[in-house]
Amino acid sequence: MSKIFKNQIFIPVAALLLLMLFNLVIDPSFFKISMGVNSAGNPVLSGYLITIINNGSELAILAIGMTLVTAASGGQDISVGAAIAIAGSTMLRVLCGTNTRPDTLSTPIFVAFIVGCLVAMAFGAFNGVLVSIFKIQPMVATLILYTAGRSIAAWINNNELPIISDPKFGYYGGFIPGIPIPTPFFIAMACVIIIFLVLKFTNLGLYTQAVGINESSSRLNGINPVFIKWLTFVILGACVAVAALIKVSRLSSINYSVIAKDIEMDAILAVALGGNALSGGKFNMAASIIGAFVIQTLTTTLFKYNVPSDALPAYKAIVVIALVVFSAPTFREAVSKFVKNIKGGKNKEVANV
Amino acid sequence: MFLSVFSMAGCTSVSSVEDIEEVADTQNVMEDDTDEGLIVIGFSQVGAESDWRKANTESMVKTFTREKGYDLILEDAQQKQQNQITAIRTFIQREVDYIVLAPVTEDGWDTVLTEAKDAGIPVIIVDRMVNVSDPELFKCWVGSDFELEGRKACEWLRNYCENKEIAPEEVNIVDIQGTAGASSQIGRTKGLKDAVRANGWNLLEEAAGEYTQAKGREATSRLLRKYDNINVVYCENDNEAFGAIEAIESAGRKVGNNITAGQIMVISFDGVSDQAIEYAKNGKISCIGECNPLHGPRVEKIIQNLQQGVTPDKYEYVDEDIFSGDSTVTSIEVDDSVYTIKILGK
Amino acid sequence: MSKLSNKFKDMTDTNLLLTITIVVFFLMYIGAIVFQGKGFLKPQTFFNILNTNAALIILACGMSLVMITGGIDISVGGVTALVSMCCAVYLDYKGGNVAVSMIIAILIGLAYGLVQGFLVAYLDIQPFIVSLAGMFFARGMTTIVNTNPFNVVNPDFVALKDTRIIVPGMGSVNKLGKYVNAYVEIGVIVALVIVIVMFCILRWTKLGRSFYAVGGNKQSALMLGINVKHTKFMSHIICSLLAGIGGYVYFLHVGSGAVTHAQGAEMNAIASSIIGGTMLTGGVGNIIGTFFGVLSLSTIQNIVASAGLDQAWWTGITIAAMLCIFLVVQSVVMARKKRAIKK
Amino acid sequence: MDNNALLSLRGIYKSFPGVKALQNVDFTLRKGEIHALMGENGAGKSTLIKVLTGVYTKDEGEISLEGSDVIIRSPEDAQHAGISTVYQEITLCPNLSVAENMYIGRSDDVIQNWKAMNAGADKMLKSLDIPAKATQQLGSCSIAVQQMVAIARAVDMDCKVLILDEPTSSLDDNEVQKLFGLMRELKARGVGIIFVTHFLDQVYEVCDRITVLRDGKLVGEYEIKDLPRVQLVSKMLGKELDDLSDIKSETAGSSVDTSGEPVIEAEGLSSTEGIRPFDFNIHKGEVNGFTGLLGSGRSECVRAIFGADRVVSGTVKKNGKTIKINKPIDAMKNGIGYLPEDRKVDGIIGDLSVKENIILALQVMKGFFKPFTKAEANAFADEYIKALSIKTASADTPIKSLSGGNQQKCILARWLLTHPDYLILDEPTRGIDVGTKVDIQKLVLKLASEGMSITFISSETDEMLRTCSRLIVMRDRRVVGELKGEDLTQNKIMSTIAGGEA
Repeated sequence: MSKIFKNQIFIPVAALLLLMLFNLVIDPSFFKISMGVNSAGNPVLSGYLITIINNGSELAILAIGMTLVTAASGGQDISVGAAIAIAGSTMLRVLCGTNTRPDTLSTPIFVAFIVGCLVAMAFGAFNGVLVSIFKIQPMVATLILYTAGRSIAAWINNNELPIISDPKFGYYGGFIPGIPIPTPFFIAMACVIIIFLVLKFTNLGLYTQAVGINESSSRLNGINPVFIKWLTFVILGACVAVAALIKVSRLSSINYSVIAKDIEMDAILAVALGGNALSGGKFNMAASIIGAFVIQTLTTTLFKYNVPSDALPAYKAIVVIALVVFSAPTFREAVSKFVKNIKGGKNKEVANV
Repeated sequence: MFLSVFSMAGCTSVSSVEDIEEVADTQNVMEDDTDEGLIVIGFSQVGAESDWRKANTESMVKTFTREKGYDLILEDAQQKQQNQITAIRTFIQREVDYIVLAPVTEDGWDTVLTEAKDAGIPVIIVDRMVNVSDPELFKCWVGSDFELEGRKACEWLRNYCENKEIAPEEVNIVDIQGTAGASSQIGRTKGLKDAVRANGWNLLEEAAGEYTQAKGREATSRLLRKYDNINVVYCENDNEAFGAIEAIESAGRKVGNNITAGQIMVISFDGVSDQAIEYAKNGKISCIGECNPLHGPRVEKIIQNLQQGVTPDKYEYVDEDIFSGDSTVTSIEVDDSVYTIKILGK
Repeated sequence: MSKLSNKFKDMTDTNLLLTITIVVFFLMYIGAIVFQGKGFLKPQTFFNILNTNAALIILACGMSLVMITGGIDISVGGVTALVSMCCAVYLDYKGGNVAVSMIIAILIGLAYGLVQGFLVAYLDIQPFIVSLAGMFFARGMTTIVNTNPFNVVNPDFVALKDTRIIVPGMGSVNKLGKYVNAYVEIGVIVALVIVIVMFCILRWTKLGRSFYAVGGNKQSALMLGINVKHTKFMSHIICSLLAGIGGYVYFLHVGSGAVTHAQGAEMNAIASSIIGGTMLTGGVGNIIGTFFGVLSLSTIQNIVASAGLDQAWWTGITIAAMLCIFLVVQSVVMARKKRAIKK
Repeated sequence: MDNNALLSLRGIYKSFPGVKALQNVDFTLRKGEIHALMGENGAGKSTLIKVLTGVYTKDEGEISLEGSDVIIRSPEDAQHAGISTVYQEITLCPNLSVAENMYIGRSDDVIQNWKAMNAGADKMLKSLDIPAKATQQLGSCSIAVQQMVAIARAVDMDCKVLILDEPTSSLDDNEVQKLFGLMRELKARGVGIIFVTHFLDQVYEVCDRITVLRDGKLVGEYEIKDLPRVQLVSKMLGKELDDLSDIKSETAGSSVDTSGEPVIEAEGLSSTEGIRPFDFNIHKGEVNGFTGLLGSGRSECVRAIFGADRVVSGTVKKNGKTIKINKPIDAMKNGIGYLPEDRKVDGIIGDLSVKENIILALQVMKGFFKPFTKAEANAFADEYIKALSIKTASADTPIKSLSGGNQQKCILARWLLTHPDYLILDEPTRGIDVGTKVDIQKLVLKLASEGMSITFISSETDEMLRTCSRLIVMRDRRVVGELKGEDLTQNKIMSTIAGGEA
C-alpha cells in the first residue's frame, strides 16, 4: 500500500481518477460517447472523453520533450509555444509557396512537415547551445525565443494569414475519413510509443538523468553532458514540430499571437504534476504524459461546467496548488506526524486507562 | 492578395478609387509648396487581428508613400490602448504633422488628445469612434456606420425569412460579439438587438468573440453544446465567422441557408478577404455586411484639405455594400434608402 | 593594464554586471540620439520612458529581489492586472474613494505574498510552479471580477492620474513655439522612491544581505545562522507587495481595468532584471542595475518604433536579440573572470 | 556530574526513516579542553554535531550549556547560545565578501555597518595570517583560504563552544599547524572545542579527551593519555585489530617486473589546469603514487592522464602504442579508470540507485544504443555489492543515502566493473573510516597482484608507503622526484616534498 502511495506515478493517476470520479458523481454524461457525422460526411466519435484525448495530444507530445529537457538541464523551455508558431508558420509557408490562399498545395504535406521539423529542431538547437555551451539557465535562455518567436513566425509569412483549403491537410488535426477517432490521438500515441522504445533501447534515460543530477561526475564517466543537454533541446524541437503540425492542421491556418498560447505553462505543469523535480535529475516519462492528460481533463471538465475560457486559469490554479501542496514532501511529513500524534495520543489514553 | 482586395473594393465602391487618382494629382502639385519636404504622419493602428484590419493598414501604407511626399510612421498597438497612448506621445515628441488614430476602444482619450492639441498636431480618427468631452480634440472622423451595417444584415435576414415563410419564433440566433467596447461591436450588436425586438426572433445568447477566429470557434462550439436549436449565428466579423463555421462543422452540423432542414446560417461582416467572399459564394456564409477598410484615400483627401486650410466635414462615412450568394433577396430598404444586394455568382 | 585586470578580478560579480549594464545603456541612448535625432534629445522623451515604465520599474525591483534570493515570481503581471481591475471596479461601480482603492491594491499584493511565500518557503514547493499558479489565478480572477475593459471616470482618481510633476529646468519648445516643461507622473516618483528604498534595504540591512546569502548558497546561509525560510518568505512578501504597488501605479497610468493589462509584464520584468545584471541562479544582482535594465529595454523599444520598423514584430525580435547578446556577454565575462581567478 | 562541564548532552536520540542514527548518546565538554569526537563513518558523529548546531532537531534528549537547559532549533539558535561551527564542506556564501561571510547572521542589528565590519574583518584576517582582503568576494579565494575564513568567523564569534568538523581535510600542514596554534590559544581562554577528524596523528597532537561513537551509540569517553592508538582504533571498529599489522608486513609491490614495456607511458603531458609538462609510466601489476602537498598538482596530473581536463601538450602510449586521449571516454576505451578526488562533486550521481551508479561507466563504454538488460545490470550490481561488501538496503537504493565509505566502494565497483588495465585512485580513502580504509588498501594490493596497474594518491603518507612501490613527488605543479625501494621512508618523502638540498 505504502509502496503504491510512494510511487511517483501515483500522484497523476490519483488526480486523474479523482477528476473522473468527480465527473461521474456530478454528471455521468461526461462519459457519454456518441457517433456522429461531420461536415465531410465521415463518421466521427464525439463526447468529452474524445475531446480530452483529442485536445490533450499536443500537450502530451510536448510533455515528452519537456521532461527530457527538465531532467538534463534542470530547467524548462518556456519558448515551446512560440516555437510552435514558428514551426507551424514554416509548414504553411512551404505548403502555400507564394500564394497565401492556394487551391492546390505547392509541396506535399510530408515535405512541409520535414522542413517545419528541421526549423523547429534548429531553434531547439539554438536554445540548446545557449544552455549547454554558454551555461545560461534554460528559463532565461529560452526567454529569448519566447520573446521573438511569434514575431519570427509572423515574419516567415510576411504577416499574412495563409489558409489551406485542401481537406487532406485537415486530417492531422481532425479525422481521417472512415476512422472515427481523432487523428491527433494516434499521432500522440505514436510519439509515446517511439519515446518508450527509445528509452528502452538506448541509454537516453540514464544519460539525461546522470547529467541532470551530477554533470561533472557524468563527464568523468565518459558522458558528454554538453551534447546530452543539447540533444534534449533538439528532441523537444522535434516534439514541437509534431505539435505544430496538429495545431495548424486543426485550423488549416495560423494565428501568430494566439496559436499554442500559454502551452509552455501547461507543458511544464504536466511535468511537475508527473511528480518530476523541476530542478532536474530523475524523471518518469509515463507520469509526465499522464500529467498532460490530467491537465486536459481538468480543462475539459471546467469547460463542461461552462467556465468561460478566460476564467479557466483561476480554477486551474487552485487545482494545481492543491496537487503540489499534497505532493510536497514537507506537507506529507507534517500530515503523517499529525496523524501519528493523534494515534499516539489515543494510545496514551488507552495506556492511562 | 492585396491586389485582389483592391479590385474587389473597386467593384463595390468605385467612387473612392477615382478619388484616389484625383487626390494624387493635386498632391504632386502641392509638393513644391511645402519647404519641409515630407509630410510626417503618425498612424497608431489597433493591431493586425483580422483581415479587415490588415486591409485597412495596407490601404494607409499604400496611400502615404514617400513618392507622394509623405512619411508614414506606423505603430501597431497590438490591441492595447496603453500602447496607442504611448505611441501618440512618441508622435508628439517627434513633432509629426498629423496623427491618425484607429482607436482600440472609445473611452479614455481625453488626456492624450489634449496633449496632441496643445502641441498643435491635428488628429484624424479612423474606423472606431472616440468618446471625448471636447469634440475639438480631434479634427474629423472617417469610418463606417456600423449600426447601419447591422441593420442591413438583419433586414436581409427578415426578407429572407419572409420569402421562405419561416416564422419569426423559429429563428434562434446567437450573437458572437466583437471586441467589447469597440464601435463596430456596439453598432452591429445594436443593429441586431433592434431587429430582434422588432421581428420577434429569439436571441439565445451573446458571447464574446473578440474578432478572432480562435475565439469565434471556441464560443460557437460552447454554444452549440449548450443549445441544440441554434439556426442563425450572427458573427460580428469574418474571422469570427470562419471560427464559427469550423466549430459547426466539427460538431457534425452543416452550415447553409436551409435552416428549416437543420442547417445553420452564418451571417457575417467585413467581406474583405478572398476567403470570406469564397464562403459567401458557396453559401457557407449566407450574408456579409461589407465594411470598407480602404480609409487611406479618404484620410489623404482630408489631409490635403487641411494643408490648404479647408476644414473637412467632421464625420465622413464610407460607402458600403451587402453581399450574398443566395438570390432569394435582391434588395432591402433601410431608413428609406434602398440597397441592392450584390449577388455573388458561383 | 595589470592593475586594470586586477580591479576586474577583485570586483564583485554584482558590481561587474552592473557596470556593464550602465555602460551599455548610455551607449545605446547616445546611439539613439545620433541616429534618430531630435526626438531623443528632448528631455520629455526620456521622461516619457519613465512615465510609461514606472510600474515596470517597481515590478522589476520585486523580481530582482526574488531572483537574488534564488527564486522567481511570474505572477507579477497577473497581480498587476488583478489590482487594476479590482480598483477600477471598486472606484467606478462602488463610487469608492481613492485612498481605499490604494489599500485594496496593497492588500491584494500582501495576500499574494503571504500565500506564495508560505508555499515556497515553508512547504518547499518550487517557486516557478507556485507563481505560475499565482499568475493563472490572478488572470482568471481578473476575468471573473469583470470581463470588459473600461475606463475609470471617478473624478478624484482622474485628477490624481492627470497630476503632473514639473521637472524644473527641463523642457523644450514645441511646434507652436511654446515652451513646454518636462513632466513626470506620480507613478515615477513612487518608482524612484521604491528603487532607493530597495537599494538601501539590499545594501545596508541584515535582511537585505540575507537575501544575497540565501541566493548564493542556501545550505551555507542556514549554517551561517540565517533563517532561510523566513528570508525566502520575506522575499516573496516584498515582491508581491511591490507587485501590488506596481499594479496601482500601472492603474494610475492607464486609468482603466482590462483583462489584457500588463500582459507579459512578468517576462519584461525578468528580462529587465537580467539585463540589469541579476542572475537567475541567485546571489547576484543590484537594484540600480534593474532600474537601468528597464530603461535599456524601453529605449530599445523606442528606437525600434522611431526607426520606422513599422511591424510590431520587430520589437519582439530586437528585444530578444538584445537579451541574447546580454546573456552571452554575461556568460562569457563570468567564465573569463573565473578563469582569471584560477590562474 | 562534572562541575567543570560546559556543555552536556544527555540521552540523545535521533532517527531517520529506516536508520537509528543516534541512540541514547551522552557527551560532555569541559571548559578549556579540546575534545575529539571519533568514530567510523556512519557512527553518528555528524548527526550528533548537526543536532547540537540545530541543523537537525533531536527526537529525544537534553542539551545543557553551563548548567542550564537550552533548546536549539536552528543554527541561528546555536549561534546565539554561543556554539559556533566550522564544517568539513565550506559553508559560506561565495557571492558575498569575505567580511560579510564573517559577520552575516550574527548580530541583531537591522542596519549593516560596512566600515566597522570591513575594519574588524581585516584585523582578524591579519591576526590569523589569512591572505585575503575583507572586501574581496569570497568566491575568488582559494578553497583553503575559504576554510580559514570559516574558522576566522567561528573564532571571532567569542563562542563558548567551538565545533570543528573535519576542518583540516583541505588544509596543508602549515595551515593545520596555524589552526592548532589557534585552537590552543582558544583553549587557554576557556573555550571548549569539539574536534572531529579522521587523522589520528592530529588527535594525539592537540586533543585532551576522546569520545568514541559506534553505530549511533556511545562507546565511551577517555583521557587521551589512557588510550593508545591501537586501542582507539579497535574501539572505533569494535574489534581487536590485527589487520593493520597485516598490511604493514606486506612490503608492497616489490616483486613487480619493470623491465618490459610500460602499460601506460606519458611524455611531456600538461593540461589547462597549469601543471608543468611531466613524464610518467607504470608497469603491469605496479602500484605507484603521486605525493606532494595539497595544490602541488597531484590530482591535476592524473586528471591529465585521464583526459578530465583539457590536455594541451604531450603524448600518451599504451603498451608502446600512441593513443589519443581528449576526453574521459577516450581514456576509458583504452582501459583506464579514474576514481576522482571529490566523491560528492565528481563521483557519485546522488539520486541514481546504487545499481545505476555501479554500471554507469561500463554502460557508457558499451554505447548509447546498447543498454544493459535489467537482468544483466542486477547481476553486475549484486556481484560487486557482495564482493566489496557494500552496505546498502538494496541495489535500487539511491546512492546518496549510503554512508561515505559505502559510496566510495560503489564508485570503486563502477571502475572495477570496467576491468581496467590501469586504475587511478585519487584519495580513495579521504573521509572514510579506518575499517574501510584498510579494506581499500588491501583491495588495491590484491588487484595489483592480479596484474592491474594502479596509481594511488593519498594525503596520508603512511598509507602511501603501505601500498605503493614507487612514489612520484610533486611540488608547485611540477614533478620534483621519484622515490622507490630503500628511499620509501617518511623522512625521505618529507625532504623531497620540502625540496631542501639535503
